[in-house]
Amino acid sequence: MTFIIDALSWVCLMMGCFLGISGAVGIFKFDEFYSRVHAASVTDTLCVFFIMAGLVLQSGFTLVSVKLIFAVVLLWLTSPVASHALIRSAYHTGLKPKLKTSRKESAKRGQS
Amino acid sequence: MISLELYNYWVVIFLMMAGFYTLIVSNHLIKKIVGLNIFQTSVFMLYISMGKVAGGTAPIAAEGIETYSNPLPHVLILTAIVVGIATTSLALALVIRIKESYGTVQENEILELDHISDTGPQA
Amino acid sequence: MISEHIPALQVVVPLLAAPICFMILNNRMAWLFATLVSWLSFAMAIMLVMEVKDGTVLRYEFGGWAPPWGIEYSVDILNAYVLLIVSGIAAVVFPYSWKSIQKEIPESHYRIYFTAMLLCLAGLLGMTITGDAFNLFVLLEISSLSSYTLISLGRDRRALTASFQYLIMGTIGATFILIGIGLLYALTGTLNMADLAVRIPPLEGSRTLEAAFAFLIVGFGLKLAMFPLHLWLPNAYAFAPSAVSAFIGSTATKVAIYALLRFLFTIFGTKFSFDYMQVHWLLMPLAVVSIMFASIVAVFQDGIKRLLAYSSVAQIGYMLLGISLVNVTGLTGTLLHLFNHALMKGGLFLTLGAVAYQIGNTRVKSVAGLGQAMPFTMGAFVVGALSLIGVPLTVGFISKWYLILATLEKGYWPLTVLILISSLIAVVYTWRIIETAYFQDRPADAPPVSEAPLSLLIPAWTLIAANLYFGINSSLSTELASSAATMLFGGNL
Amino acid sequence: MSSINLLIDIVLLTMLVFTTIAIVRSRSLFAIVMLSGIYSLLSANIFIILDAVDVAFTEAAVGAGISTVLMLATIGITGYEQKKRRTISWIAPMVVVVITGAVLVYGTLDMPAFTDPSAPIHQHVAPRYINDSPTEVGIPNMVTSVLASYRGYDTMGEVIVVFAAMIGVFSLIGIREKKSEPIHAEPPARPILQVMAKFMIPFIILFALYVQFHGDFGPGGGFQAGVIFSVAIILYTLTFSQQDAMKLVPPWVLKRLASIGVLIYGGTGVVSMLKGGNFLDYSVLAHDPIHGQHYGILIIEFGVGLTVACAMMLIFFAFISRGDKNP
Repeated sequence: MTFIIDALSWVCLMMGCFLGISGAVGIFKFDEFYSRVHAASVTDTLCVFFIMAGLVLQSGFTLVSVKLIFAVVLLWLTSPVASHALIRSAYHTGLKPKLKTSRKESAKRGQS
Repeated sequence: MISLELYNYWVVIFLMMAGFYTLIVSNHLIKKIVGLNIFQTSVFMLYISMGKVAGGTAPIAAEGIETYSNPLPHVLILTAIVVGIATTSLALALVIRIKESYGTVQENEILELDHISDTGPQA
Repeated sequence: MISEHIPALQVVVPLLAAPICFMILNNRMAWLFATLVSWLSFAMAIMLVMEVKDGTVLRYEFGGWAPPWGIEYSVDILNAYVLLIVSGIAAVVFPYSWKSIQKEIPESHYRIYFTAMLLCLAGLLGMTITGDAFNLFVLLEISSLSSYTLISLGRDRRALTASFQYLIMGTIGATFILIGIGLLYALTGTLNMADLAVRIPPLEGSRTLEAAFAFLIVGFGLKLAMFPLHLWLPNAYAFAPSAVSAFIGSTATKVAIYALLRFLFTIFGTKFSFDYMQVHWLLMPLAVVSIMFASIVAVFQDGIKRLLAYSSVAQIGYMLLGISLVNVTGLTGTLLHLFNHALMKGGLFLTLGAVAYQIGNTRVKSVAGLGQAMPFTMGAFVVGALSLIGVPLTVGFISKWYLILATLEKGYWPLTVLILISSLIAVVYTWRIIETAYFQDRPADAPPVSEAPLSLLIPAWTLIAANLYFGINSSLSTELASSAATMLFGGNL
Repeated sequence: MSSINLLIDIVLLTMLVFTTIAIVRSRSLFAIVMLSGIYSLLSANIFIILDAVDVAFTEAAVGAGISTVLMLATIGITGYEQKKRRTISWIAPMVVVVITGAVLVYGTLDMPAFTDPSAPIHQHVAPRYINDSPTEVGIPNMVTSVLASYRGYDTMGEVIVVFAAMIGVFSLIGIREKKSEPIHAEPPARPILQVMAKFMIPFIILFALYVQFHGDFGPGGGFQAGVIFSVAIILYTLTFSQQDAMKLVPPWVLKRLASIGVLIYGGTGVVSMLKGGNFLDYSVLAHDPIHGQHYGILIIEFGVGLTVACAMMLIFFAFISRGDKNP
């Protein structure tokens, strides 16, 4: 039983770490502000969930788990809103997203 | 006798000196304040490093725990952090006033303006 | 019952009076309240001096926890003496403030002014009285933060930059002190000063102790404006409101010197500080340079307040010189100069405040003809200037006399000459002002001036009269200073 | 220190070093301010690794929270970019810094090894706090008992420092009350933020209360609670408007309350003095010394929380009200 729980929690933790790291890679890879925020904020939510889930499995049915679940719920609410606020203020200060369209698409548009 | 046993202190000292350097060399008043913050925070880390005991836990009494880290540095640093934010907020308020009356927050420009008023009429 | 609590009340009363003062809506009431508190703390300081005069040491344990676990106040003859200076100056400056700030500070800021003054007073008193190294840091920050506020209240915009510069340098100093205290704590496991004094001597030779010593010296050096670290002082004193210059100029650096003395003599001990670290060979050249340099710079100043500020740097040099001679006479000279310099600079800044009240500024040129127009104010200034020079029958003479005796005792006659030369320079820079005031006519186009109001003159003359009184009858200050000096050198009273 | 902790410690220290270097080299003020917030958060993590949970809590709330907010408000007024300056000599500062650092490193050479339990720092005063405070003061969190009782006077000084800073900020940039109608009649709507803020604020306040009254048992106490409480109001101000927030908590009330908080702390000391103990000796407050300590700590922590919360809000209002004037 403990082995299964341990294994599950490790899988969760690994998933969380993967998502977190991929978000970080995204921040570095993308060349433009909005894509970067997108990469970070999308992965962030699930990353938090997986890591917290792994930790909840580790700590079992205790007060600590309750606190962790609270943290997850609050983070789920706040972190997308934080990203929203970030992008919103960037947009209002005049940073325009780069809307590059590929040649194929523009060709299509030209035909129609 | 020089060993890696003291690595934590040395890294903290490096951070401290980086903050101190920023504080002295910066021309921009806000960057000076940031340097000051880094300097102070590193001093806090020095204190907390001194309070750590191998195998200890946070100094909150609980069943079955024998070793605790030293609580006194924690108390001192709590106080020092508060002093730090107090100083920072006062410094920032001063910066705002300086900006309003000089129109700049670059130290060299302020000094030039002061020099002009030193030679001109004095209030 | 109340008397046993006096060491605590000495600081707690002004400390708690500050928020009360901030809540009082009426400006005049706030002023009366603050003045009352300052007189009360002066009275308590006198009581403390009376109690410790014979060498007893009063101890007060906060929270009922015995030191070194709890925080302790300990009052001996040295800090009672400094308490007397600080609260005495406060008791004169507070009543003076009301009239003086009316032309220098917007009315909306009166309450803030008195609150900050009370905080500054409490912080300085606390730094002096405390027997706990970390508590000293906390109270140092209280006094520093409130003095940054007070300096920034000056009318000129340069008050802001002066305050900012003071804030940066003062915080560096405080952080250095924090590092030094931390290293001491790491070495000994205690923060109580008396306990530190017991535990440090066996550690002689420890590099950590040497580093702690260096950081504390530099930290306090910044706070007391030791020569190359004095850059914050001239502008801070020059652009602060007059009453603030008088208060901070005559107390803040004194308390920092007291703290330095406490660390050098009591905590590290004379053996470590002077025999092992040889700190007097650092202090002496710095003292000499600061006396000469600051005196000469003072000669070329346009503003009288800035002139006096540079003169303060020079006077701090005298105090350091007294320490660096490492004998009882020299230290007595230092301690006397703490007292005497507070009296003369306090008096001079207060008279300048009266000048600023009447003519709006304090440039050397602007005082032309004031000798006739404001005879009492300028008369006070002349007496204060004489005291600054060190003319017999004033307090300045007494402390310089002790310093000269100490240099002769040691056989350092070049230092004797130096003191005499710098006194001559003091004649030069004060003469410029006196000459302008008495022997030049007021420009024809200048508006007529009259004598300053009594509420400014009485406090100013109180300090000036004290200059004369303690210059003629110096037994009280000399007695206290020499027994404090003997105590610091570990002798019996 | 266990090896995993060691590893985390080293990783965090490395990140700190990189952050610091980035701060030293960066020109953009916005980046510098954000990096200094990151620096604070990282150092809070270090504090956790080194067992200082209370300190970590405070550093995260203050260093990364309040101080970053205040700095952002300031650079909003002063401008985001540093101008190119004439080359100032960096040699003299570098020499000063290197000498200072060398003295410190020299000083550490004789220090006992990091985490050595036999170091003198752990021998003299600290054992009593660790062994006896749970019975003498009667609360498990030793940091709280040292902070509030053994060294309660220092903490009173700390509250006064906050009060002094509030006085200073107030004197310098006071709060500008806008009597006329705001120039932008209708601020751009921010429905998502406002709904979320309305939802979050009760939780934040609840958390502040928890931290306030649970400080005896876990990390936390009046200072942290005060900061968190003020964060709730700061959030409200940022998502709605300053006028709304100042209608909710008018500055004149905050001013009184901040003073009252200090007086509650000092008053506790005075009461214990009147009851025959020394200043801040809580043992005399009740028949049983332990109960007395409990009451005393509860009351003074409340005073701390009150002053800190009000002072932080006032300071924030002052900064924000300046910002609106010159956009």
